[in-house]
Amino acid sequence: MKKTVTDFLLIENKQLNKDNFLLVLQSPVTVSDIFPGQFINVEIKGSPEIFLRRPFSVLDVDYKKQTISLLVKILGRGSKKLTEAQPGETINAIFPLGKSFTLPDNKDHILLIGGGSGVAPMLFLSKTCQLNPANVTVLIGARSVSDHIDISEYQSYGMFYFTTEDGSLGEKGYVTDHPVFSEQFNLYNKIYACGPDLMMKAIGRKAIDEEIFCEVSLENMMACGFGVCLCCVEDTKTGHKCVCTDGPVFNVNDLKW
Amino acid sequence: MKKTVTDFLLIENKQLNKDNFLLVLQSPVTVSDIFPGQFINVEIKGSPEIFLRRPFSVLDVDYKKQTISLLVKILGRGSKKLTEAQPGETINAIFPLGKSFTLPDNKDHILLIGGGSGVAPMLFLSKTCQLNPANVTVLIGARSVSDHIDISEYQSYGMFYFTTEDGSLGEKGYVTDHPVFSEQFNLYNKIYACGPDLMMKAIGRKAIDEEIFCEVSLENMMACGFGVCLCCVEDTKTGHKCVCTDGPVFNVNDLKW
Amino acid sequence: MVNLGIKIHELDFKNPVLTASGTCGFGEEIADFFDLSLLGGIVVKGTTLKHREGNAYPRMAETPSGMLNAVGLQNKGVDNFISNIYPRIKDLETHIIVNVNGSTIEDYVALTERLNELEKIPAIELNISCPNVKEGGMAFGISCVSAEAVVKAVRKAYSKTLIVKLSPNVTNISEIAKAVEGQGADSVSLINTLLGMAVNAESRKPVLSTVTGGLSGPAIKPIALRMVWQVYNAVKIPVMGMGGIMNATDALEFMIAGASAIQVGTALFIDPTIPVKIIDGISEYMERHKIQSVNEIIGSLQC
Amino acid sequence: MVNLGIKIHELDFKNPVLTASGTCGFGEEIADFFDLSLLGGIVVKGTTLKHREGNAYPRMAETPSGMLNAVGLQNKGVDNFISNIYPRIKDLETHIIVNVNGSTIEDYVALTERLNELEKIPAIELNISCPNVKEGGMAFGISCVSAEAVVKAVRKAYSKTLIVKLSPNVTNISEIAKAVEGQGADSVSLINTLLGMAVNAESRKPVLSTVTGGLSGPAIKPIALRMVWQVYNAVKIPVMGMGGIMNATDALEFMIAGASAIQVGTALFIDPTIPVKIIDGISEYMERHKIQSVNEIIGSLQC
Ligand SMILES: Cc1cc2nc3c(=O)[nH]c(=O)nc-3n(C[C@H](O)[C@H](O)[C@H](O)COP(=O)(O)OP(=O)(O)OC[C@H]3O[C@@H](n4cnc5c(N)ncnc54)[C@H](O)[C@@H]3O)c2cc1C
Ligand SMILES: Cc1cc2nc3c(=O)[nH]c(=O)nc-3n(C[C@H](O)[C@H](O)[C@H](O)COP(=O)(O)OP(=O)(O)OC[C@H]3O[C@@H](n4cnc5c(N)ncnc54)[C@H](O)[C@@H]3O)c2cc1C
Ligand SMILES: Cc1cc2nc3c(=O)[nH]c(=O)nc-3n(C[C@H](O)[C@H](O)[C@H](O)COP(=O)(O)O)c2cc1C
Ligand SMILES: Cc1cc2nc3c(=O)[nH]c(=O)nc-3n(C[C@H](O)[C@H](O)[C@H](O)COP(=O)(O)O)c2cc1C
Ligand code: FES
Ligand code: FES
Repeated sequence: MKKTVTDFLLIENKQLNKDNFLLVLQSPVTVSDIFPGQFINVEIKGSPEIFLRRPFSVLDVDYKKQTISLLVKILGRGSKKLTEAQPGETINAIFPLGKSFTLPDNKDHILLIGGGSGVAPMLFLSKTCQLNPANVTVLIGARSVSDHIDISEYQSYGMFYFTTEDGSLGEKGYVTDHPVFSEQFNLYNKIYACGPDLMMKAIGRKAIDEEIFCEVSLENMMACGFGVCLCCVEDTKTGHKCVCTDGPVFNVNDLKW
Repeated sequence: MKKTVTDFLLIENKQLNKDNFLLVLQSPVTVSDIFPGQFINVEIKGSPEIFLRRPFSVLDVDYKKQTISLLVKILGRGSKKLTEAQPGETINAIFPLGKSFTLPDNKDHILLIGGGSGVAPMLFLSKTCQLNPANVTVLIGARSVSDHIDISEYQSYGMFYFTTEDGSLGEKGYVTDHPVFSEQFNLYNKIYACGPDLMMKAIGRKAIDEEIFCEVSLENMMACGFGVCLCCVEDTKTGHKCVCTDGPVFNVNDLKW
Repeated sequence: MVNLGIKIHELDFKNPVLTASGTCGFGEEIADFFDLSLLGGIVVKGTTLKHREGNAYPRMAETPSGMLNAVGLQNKGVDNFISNIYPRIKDLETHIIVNVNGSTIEDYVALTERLNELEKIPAIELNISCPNVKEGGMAFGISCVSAEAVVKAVRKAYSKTLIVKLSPNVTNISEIAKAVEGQGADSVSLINTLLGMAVNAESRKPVLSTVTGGLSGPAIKPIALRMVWQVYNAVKIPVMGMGGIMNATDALEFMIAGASAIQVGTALFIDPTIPVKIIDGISEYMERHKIQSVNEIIGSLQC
Repeated sequence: MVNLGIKIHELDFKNPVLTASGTCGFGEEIADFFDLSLLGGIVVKGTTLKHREGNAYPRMAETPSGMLNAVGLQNKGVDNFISNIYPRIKDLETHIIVNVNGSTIEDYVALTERLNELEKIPAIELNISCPNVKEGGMAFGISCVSAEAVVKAVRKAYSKTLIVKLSPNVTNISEIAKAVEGQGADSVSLINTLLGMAVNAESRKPVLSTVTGGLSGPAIKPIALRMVWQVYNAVKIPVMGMGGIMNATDALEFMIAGASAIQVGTALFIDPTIPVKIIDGISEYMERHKIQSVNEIIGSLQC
């Protein structure tokens, strides 16, 4: 669909745990063709310190209800302010933005790895690709069980595994410490990841080494989100590419990792 | 009392008519000795366009309940935003600021003239001076009856007269068109005024001509409100004076009117 | 109906609202948001003779009411512009102006000569004020001598409307404006970004890969407005104003201070439809103030 | 306990947080809000040899994340300072620094000589950067030649700590800083306000009586930070940084970029207790980062 600047209506703002919120936005315009990895760029009002919009990955779309949901993790002033918005408020956003993940097909065995708010596009991907759940493995990392978000809604789309840094849920350590990653990596023919830089680099490098298809979604800082400012660039093998338009999803083979 | 930077609790925000709101602020510190003409300098959050505080005259003080009330008229972005505040919100203000009117005593016959939000210090004065109501005349000007605020709470402190530009309440025209002003001015030995510049100048000049004591409360634009920036100056016979500390109340004989 | 048309040198603009270089790509990137033919003009991305990768990431820092950028003129070079982009945008019904950059006078001239051949490019904006490149850029724009030299050389190579974009990082911008007017510039545009910096106190590192970058957005509006007014009073050629314009009121302030046209930059990142809102807002203002032609507003400051 | 003490030339400050000239009166005006002895120092209102009425009202315009002022050095002159104000503030347990202004070099010198006699004034801040006066002021601070001349003359007349306050309205602030260092300045403070302007679009008039005024507040922080960093790298004398500091993080950014001390200006209008919050915030930061002495922070930018 065409990019638009749209006034959404915030219809739900649910605190999932200490730092994570689920926001559901009702669209006044018809929402169509939104794919996992795409994002929307949200205006955050009410603070003189916030000048630019903030990009958020689409967590889910309900085409019937014409809603888009976001997973917002409090990191700084913008995300904090956004989570204080009340249902009934208008939230202006530019959408849809960015390129999506390459959707797998039913011959594929896929591994989705999400860390922090990077879980959002992974959950959306698990739901969108509609594969045999046995062929979909989702590995989710968090600091602690209290940072972990409830994924029961997505449970049926794949097999879920967890790591926490303190061992309070699933395997103790990082996602890269989990056997799914350390021992079974080459059982998959497509790897998808979104999360902190270090995590994505570790995954990407392993995928490159083992010559497995791997796409990651980057979160470079953006000014515009639609390809005009050239601020969000990632240094790729073919030069500086805009994360907002050439990405945020990149094949790790194209990156200088 | 000492000036402080205080977090008040907004306990009431009542829309009086289209543009006027009554705000009641609960003080966490003991409020004492606030006099008519004094003001508080309010921080207005939530808009990147509002950098400075906005001064508002004290409309009333309840020393028992430790509350201060303000009459806020929507004029621009700051006043607009302030009137959107919800009871329960914190409102930060610096107070008390400025010098008050010279209080009349019970030998005096006083005329109080208020225009627009300038009504606030006039009502507070009528209540504070506790004179024989027969000696207190209050003349209030507004654009139309719909801009006029209900003064019934103050009715017993004096005799009230009204003008409206469209004649929808009281005399048609400006306060200066009212017989109290045009015909009975010299029945009073003390005149007090607050309102638009032109109104105050007309009143002040007449008082100077007829050699009647007259004090006006000015509303020059302020940056600090407590005497450090020297932005709010009024050109007086003894040089530039700060409206925030030497005023806002001035005897018209000291002004270059 | 009010008349929004203005003239820069011999070039007629349907209205005084353009989008600023480096903030609107080649126009195409914002075509989803509104009909580009509504614009007075589009000043496309800074172009150089050769392909440039620009500076390393991070290139951006948010600041109070503004932002710093350190893009460093990333672009694919003039050949790519001529072969791939120009054919796609040349028939847009608005003026396409190319922002011209170089490290040496020879670069500027060589690039200009190429652009001079393009029928549907009626004007160039000579950028002698980019603060984000190591060589050339702002260095040309901060002294009268070097500004004169580059404008003189480019003027010989360019026969159409020559707009020179000035740097605000100078003691006396009027002098520079007069210097470039003296060498045949048809118009000056100002301001480019102010040199600024951001520090991350926790890591004790600069936020930008280049340490310093260019400040833009509403934060700089008062400085831009002052410079437009100073330059308007110093030169006879028309002035294009920019710097922090977010809405029609801002745009009108620049025109009242002396700008014949204005450019919208950073505001596009906040809302790419702002130029259209500005055009509508100017019309509304003119109707309210019973002003027939927008030209009556230009330089109408009473002081 | 962390050590907040810093040194400017031979003068020890209990902490690096001062209040800026023209924004804190003579200290007395803010004494209601906190104990002034908590401050590293107070730079009092700009003082001149003779009484000055300053500019006409309006003198102020609110701008995005900042404000313009056009006060024009309103003050009662040095005699009044010495007879009426000095006796009242001289025993405050913090350094009182007088901000010195003149229209001619002779004025600066005559004023300095008077201040040199005052035992409890350990330093002056020579303001060669006021943008709001018709004569002198910023004119001295925008060329090396005139900056050198005034500093040279004042240096002869003043035996204590001489801080020179620089104007940001220049092409190359490092050059000016080096020039005044060469004439014996003990420290430089920067930045003074940037020259800006505000227009009322409805009335088509300037907002300020003087048309242009000085821009201050968070809007200018990125520019101030860049200049402090440039000057720190150009001179050996200590730098006092200011421009838009609103909180401890801002203050730390300036110190990391090279400021030995910082001054809080416009922020006082928003909240006069900010200096105390900054002092506390710097301590908290040092504890968190296990930094013993605040001197370790100065110029610690890694780039
Ligand atoms: C394509 C994309 C998709 C995203 N999806 C999500 C999402 O689904 N959920 C979610 O919670 N967040 C997401 N983010 C991140 C989000 O946009 C904000 O960057 C984040 O919320 C921090 O903003 P803030 O205003 O709270 O932090 P700020 O106050 O601006 O900054 C706090 C700290 O974080 C750093 N920082 C800010 N933004 C970034 C960034 N993008 N990269 C690295 N460091 C940064 C700052 O330098 C600062 O140190 C996404 C970002 C991108 C680019
Ligand atoms: C001592 C004092 C007491 C005051 N008491 C009250 C009161 O009791 N009730 C009340 O409603 N208001 C009062 N005011 C006015 C109030 O402080 C604000 O100025 C007013 O609300 C406008 O602010 P704004 O942000 O809404 O307007 P802005 O958006 O800042 O400005 C809107 C327009 O009004 C003009 N303007 C703003 N402030 C002033 C001013 N002070 N003088 C002249 N023009 C101005 C601006 O130039 C602009 O054109 C008082 C002001 C002072 C100085
Ligand atoms: C991200 C970014 C990139 C820019 N690139 C260019 C450029 O290539 N050439 C140029 O002349 N100006 C460039 N500019 C400057 C703008 O065109 C404009 O002069 C400046 O940003 C001030 O206007 P604004 O505050 O409206 O953005 C750029 C500005 C930004 C923010
Ligand atoms: C209202 C006002 C008055 C000022 N007066 C003076 C002055 O008399 N002398 C001086 O050197 N600087 C003066 N300044 C400049 C400040 O000291 C400071 O350099 C500048 O405002 C930048 O810092 P800030 O952004 O923290 O305010 C004044 C600033 C303001 C806002
Ligand atoms: S954020 Fe502007 S180009 Fe990507
Ligand atoms: S408002 Fe600052 S001195 Fe009056």
